Amino acid sequence: MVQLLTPHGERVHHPDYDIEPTPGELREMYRRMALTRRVDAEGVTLQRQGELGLWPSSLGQEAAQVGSGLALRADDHVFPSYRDHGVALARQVDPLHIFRLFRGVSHGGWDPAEKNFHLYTLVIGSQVLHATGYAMGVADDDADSAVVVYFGDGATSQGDVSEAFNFAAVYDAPVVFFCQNNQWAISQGVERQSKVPIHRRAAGFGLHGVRVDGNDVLACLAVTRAAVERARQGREATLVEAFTYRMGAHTTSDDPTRYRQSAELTQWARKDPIARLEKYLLNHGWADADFVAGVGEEGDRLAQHIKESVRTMPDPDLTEFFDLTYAGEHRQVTEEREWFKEYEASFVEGS
Amino acid sequence: MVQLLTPHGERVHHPDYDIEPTPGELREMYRRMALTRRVDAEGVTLQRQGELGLWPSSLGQEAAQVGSGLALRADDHVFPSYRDHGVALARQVDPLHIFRLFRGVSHGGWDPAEKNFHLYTLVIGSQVLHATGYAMGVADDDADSAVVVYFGDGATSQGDVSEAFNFAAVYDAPVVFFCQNNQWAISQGVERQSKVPIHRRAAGFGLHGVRVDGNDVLACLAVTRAAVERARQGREATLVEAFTYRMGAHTTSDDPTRYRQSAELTQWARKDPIARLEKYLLNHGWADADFVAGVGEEGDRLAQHIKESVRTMPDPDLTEFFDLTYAGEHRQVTEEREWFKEYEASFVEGS
Amino acid sequence: MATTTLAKAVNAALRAALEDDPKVVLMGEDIGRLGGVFRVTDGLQKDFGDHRVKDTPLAESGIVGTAIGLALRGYRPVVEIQFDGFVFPAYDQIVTQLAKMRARSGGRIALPVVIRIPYGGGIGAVEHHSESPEALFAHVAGLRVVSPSNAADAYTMLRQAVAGDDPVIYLEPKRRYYDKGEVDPAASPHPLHSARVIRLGRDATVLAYGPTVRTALEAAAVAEEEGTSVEVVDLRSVSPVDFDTVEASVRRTGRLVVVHEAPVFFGTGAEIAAHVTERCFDRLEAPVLRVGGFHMPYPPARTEHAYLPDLDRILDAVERVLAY
Amino acid sequence: MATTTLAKAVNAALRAALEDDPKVVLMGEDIGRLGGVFRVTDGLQKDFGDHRVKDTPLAESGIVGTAIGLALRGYRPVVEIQFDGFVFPAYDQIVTQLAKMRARSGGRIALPVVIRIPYGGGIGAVEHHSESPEALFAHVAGLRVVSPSNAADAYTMLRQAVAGDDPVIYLEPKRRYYDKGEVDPAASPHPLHSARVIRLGRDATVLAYGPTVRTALEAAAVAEEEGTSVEVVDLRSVSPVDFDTVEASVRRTGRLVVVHEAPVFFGTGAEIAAHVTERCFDRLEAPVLRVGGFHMPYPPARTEHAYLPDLDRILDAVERVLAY
Ligand SMILES: Cc1ncc(C[n+]2csc(CCOP(=O)(O)OP(=O)(O)O)c2C)c(N)n1
Ligand SMILES: Cc1ncc(C[n+]2csc(CCOP(=O)(O)OP(=O)(O)O)c2C)c(N)n1
Ligand SMILES: [Mg+2]
Ligand SMILES: [Mg+2]
Repeated sequence: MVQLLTPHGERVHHPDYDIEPTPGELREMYRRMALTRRVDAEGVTLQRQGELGLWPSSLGQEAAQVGSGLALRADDHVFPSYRDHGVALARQVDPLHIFRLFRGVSHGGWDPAEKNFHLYTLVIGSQVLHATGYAMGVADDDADSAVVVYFGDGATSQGDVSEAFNFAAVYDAPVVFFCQNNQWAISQGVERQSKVPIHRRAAGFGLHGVRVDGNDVLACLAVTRAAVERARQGREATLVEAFTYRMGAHTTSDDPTRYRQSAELTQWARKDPIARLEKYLLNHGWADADFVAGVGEEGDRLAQHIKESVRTMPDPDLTEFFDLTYAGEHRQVTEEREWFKEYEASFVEGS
Repeated sequence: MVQLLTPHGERVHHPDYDIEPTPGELREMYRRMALTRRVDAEGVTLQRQGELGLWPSSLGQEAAQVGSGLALRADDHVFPSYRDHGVALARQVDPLHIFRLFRGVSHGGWDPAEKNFHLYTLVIGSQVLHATGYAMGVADDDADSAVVVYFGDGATSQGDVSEAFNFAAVYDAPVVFFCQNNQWAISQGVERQSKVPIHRRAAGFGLHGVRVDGNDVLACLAVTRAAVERARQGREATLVEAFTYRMGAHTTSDDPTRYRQSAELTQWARKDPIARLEKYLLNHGWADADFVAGVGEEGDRLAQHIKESVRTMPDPDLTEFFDLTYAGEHRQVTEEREWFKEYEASFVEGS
Repeated sequence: MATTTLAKAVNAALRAALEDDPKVVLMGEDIGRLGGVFRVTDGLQKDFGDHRVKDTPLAESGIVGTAIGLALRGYRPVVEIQFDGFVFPAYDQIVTQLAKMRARSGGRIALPVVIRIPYGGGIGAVEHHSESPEALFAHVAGLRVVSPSNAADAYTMLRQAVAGDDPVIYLEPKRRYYDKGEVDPAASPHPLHSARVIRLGRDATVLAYGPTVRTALEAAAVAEEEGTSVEVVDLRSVSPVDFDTVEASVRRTGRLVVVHEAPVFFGTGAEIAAHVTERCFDRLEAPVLRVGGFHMPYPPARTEHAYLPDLDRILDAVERVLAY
Repeated sequence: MATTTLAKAVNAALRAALEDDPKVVLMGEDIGRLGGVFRVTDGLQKDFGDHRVKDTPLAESGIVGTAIGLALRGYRPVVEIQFDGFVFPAYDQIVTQLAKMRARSGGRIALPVVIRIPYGGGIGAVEHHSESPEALFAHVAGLRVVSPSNAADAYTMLRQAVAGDDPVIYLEPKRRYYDKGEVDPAASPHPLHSARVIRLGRDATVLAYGPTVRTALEAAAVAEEEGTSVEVVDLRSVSPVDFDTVEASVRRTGRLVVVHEAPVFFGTGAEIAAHVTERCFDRLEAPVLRVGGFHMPYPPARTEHAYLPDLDRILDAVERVLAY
């Protein structure tokens, strides 16, 4: 397992994956992780307050998401799953998009092209094939962008994910398969998804496979950067297994006390990704209490903005949705839309 | 690649997979392979004569099929694909069943329980999950049978096959995944299905993986026997890649001259599975020309029997099929069946 | 068992099936310690062990494919698909294998596999968690497709589905999971394939199943206040359809409205309307009207109240068949 | 181009699309050197290279899933599924992703993916090679579902499907692959979604699409000899359905018979019958009758002549609507 920063905030070295970020870069990593955590907490709160239908928490996975997200260029393309708020923040995607989805006012109507950040995908594993196809297109274009796709340990059981591994290998597609093994797929421990460590699956398909400490933002950055370079230059695909932990419930609908022990949480809390970077920064004098407090305040402001925006998000009218299904005209849609409009209007008249 | 008998009919040894069949056993292997080849040739002929709709030839794969088939006990269960005539003959399944299927009078209506030989499956890869589930049931029953499932190199690309590998590993199912890598999936060479040798896929799922010379009946027997024992005793699953070659067309509908070179065939013809066992038997005096001729005559008699039976197979009446769909009554079926009977009768009356 | 929720009735039926027949096994994602995301299998793994109540890898094709294998071995698997929108990875195994294997074998093989799917909308969920795929199964020969609308049916229909020798798609109306009703395990059940007239009426028949049955009953009650006598039929089984019961009702009332959550286009209502019209052409005072979902992906939660057929939409259709 | 077969018309349309738009790519099993099992893509890989005509691994979900990715990258993939019965491993990608992604994105993303499927029976094939899955796609919003019945339509409809920005399930009637017809690439085409009256008649309308159109025309010719004037409508598009054209015909003739190979139960005929009856209730002299496959898995080849709707079955239905 590749590690560059221990849980105690000590820097260790690795023969293949060493990087030396500047203090400024390190602070930026810290900032994005802290903002991710704050935004995520706001998601949980807003759901509890009834403002959101659901919230899948990214708590504990900030290093994996931000570290890998920061390894990318603007022209690289990201295919997220549904818990990848940290990747979104690393890509500077407006978090409100994500809140719209979980509030139930859209299914994720942001423009993927804007930040090269595709829509969240809820059917486990589907996006892994889309990313692979996209990467095949990148290769056909002779472009040197890379594609990174995010999915969980549970997703590795889906046939689609294996098919994607195989297509990527067979077509030499420049894709990085970034698996956040957070040890759980709802209530199922990872041993229910794979008998052997997940990164080992790579070799059987002809991919590179590597396991990285998913709570170590430096290692996640380094390993993803290497994988992205391999994709870019060698047209070789990599499976990264980021070994991390889902500190929260699966989603706000879940009750993890039914299936896991608090001891496990305590143990993983000691490996917290933000705390360890904070220690590292403070120990080296690359950041001080003011900096930490400043990031905290920025997070609070962002959370406040989100809260206010979410609370005032207007409910959409169903009428808008009739015309989103097809690019061209579809007679049944037209007929139903017209009927619906008249039907709705009849209430207004009647009232 | 495990090999016990070279293309020249010389016996070689292998540290892990050595077996010493008696001359009688060797002759029986030869016999089943030769009968398989003869029956298969009859299939091709009958199709050309318009007696069958289609025939997928097993030519060249006799060692893989007969060797693995003979490794099993009567209570072991086989899930074949659609080209596994040699496995059927090794299990003493009546070949007429297979001819009924390819004549188009049934979809394969034999009783799987009779010889523990499941129906042929045409949707690539589906049966690999069925076999795995069956093996899970064997384990739940605390029985010590094993399950062997057959599929091709092309099938390994299907998500279902990867899912089956994973279920087998996770549930410790006593199953042997027997992949006949015959180098082709219709017109696609195996490099289109996998960037790396197929047996390597095993390790990534936590299975044993082994490549065997699929044209060497001894090696196929030995490797399958070991895999079956591992399943039986250790509840561990194995992926066997039998490296062989499809000497014929994909099916009688196919024209392989469009996509492969005759040089390849010439090269593989030198590795013929039957010729090498014949040499081995003759060289050691364990069989003589009379024996070989006798087997040839037996094959001709069997082929003759098949030809006559096939030609006189009555066409079924559609009426029979209405009641095969459900075990219980289904109102739409009843209604349609009654309508159809009346409708058919109206012609008889009217004529 | 007296009064209980629909979800608990399903749990009771599973428990009773596990007790009565050692060959019954449950399979699905998170059905063990968690008891399923709706707690429908709560307590069953604890009491029957993890061989009889199998938590599975996250792979629906794998679940159904191995369930078929277990059925071939003599087991009676009851599979849980976590949400309606997640059944499609298993669609190939269901359509090409589960549905066809009996016919393929010349009627020799029985495949007693039940696939339980919490389905339908109205719970404020995200995408893929509110769909109604029944028509996509009913068109496929070899499957039975049923949906209870209340706790008592949930219990008896699941017992019947598990006991039968055919594959059954068992659709659980998730927004009715907490509706309560009387369940009497000893009551002699109606046949699994039968529809039931659950409210008598003279002027028009409203046919519904699963989650829309309650809405149909509410609409009938409102209609009564307004002087219209509406008969309500709970279809219960989508494949087969018990046309005897449906036609008898239509012959009495002369008017039919079919209600379901699934999109109208190519939906269950189409088959009902086509068949009933063929059989009752001269008795129909008005064309059969269909009330259902629109031809669009199920929309975001905050619009679903407008998407789902509600009391007003049903009453509107009843008015239209009456005014015809 | 003059007279050519339906299969060659498809080939010509693919060639023209590849020539006209560098973003068009073909994907599928064996479509390259082999030219597909029906030789429909013959010669295209040779002329356009293996990046534009991609032989794929044997994995339908992978093919459609990566085609979606290619479409997101700006390509216009045209996917070949080898046979109707093998589309189901891709069903999840088609239904939950391809069909829904545009709506999911708020209408931002276009997914111009065409999925070509040789479909239907009558060629004496083994299991899974003779199916008609159109209803299973038409019920799903976000897809267009079309099927040409002749060479000219095969050409123009495929060009339109590839040029459009919506996903299209393009169903090729495989038993008509070798039927010949005039193809004029320069002719101004009818809209992709339009039905066409291809034979005028007075007494009854027979509606068909894909492989059954020729049978319907043959039936109409025989009926004429017997003194019955049958109008024939080629539906061409199953989603959307061009009800304007269908209803106009029914208003003229007062009687409708719908013919398709797919099972009748929950099939296309149900939607047509339900909708037409709703719109033309007072003009119908008889209930709409449906002629199609039975509710059973497609049977073995030596019984398919009895399974498939043929001239006699159509004439029988025409007689019944006339005698009503
Ligand atoms: C095809 C499919 N099946 C089931 C589900 C329900 N489901 C949502 S999340 C989840 C667990 C996913 O686990 P993992 O892949 O490890 O990702 P994580 O939630 O841990 O980030 C399940 C079963 C789904 N969304 N899609
Ligand atoms: C799901 C599915 N897709 C496509 C096909 C069509 N098809 C039949 S055989 C075949 C090739 C199979 O190759 P392989 O698995 O190597 O087996 P082999 O024919 O070589 O024995 C294909 C593509 C099919 N039967 N099922
Ligand atoms: Mg996880
Ligand atoms: Mg092969």
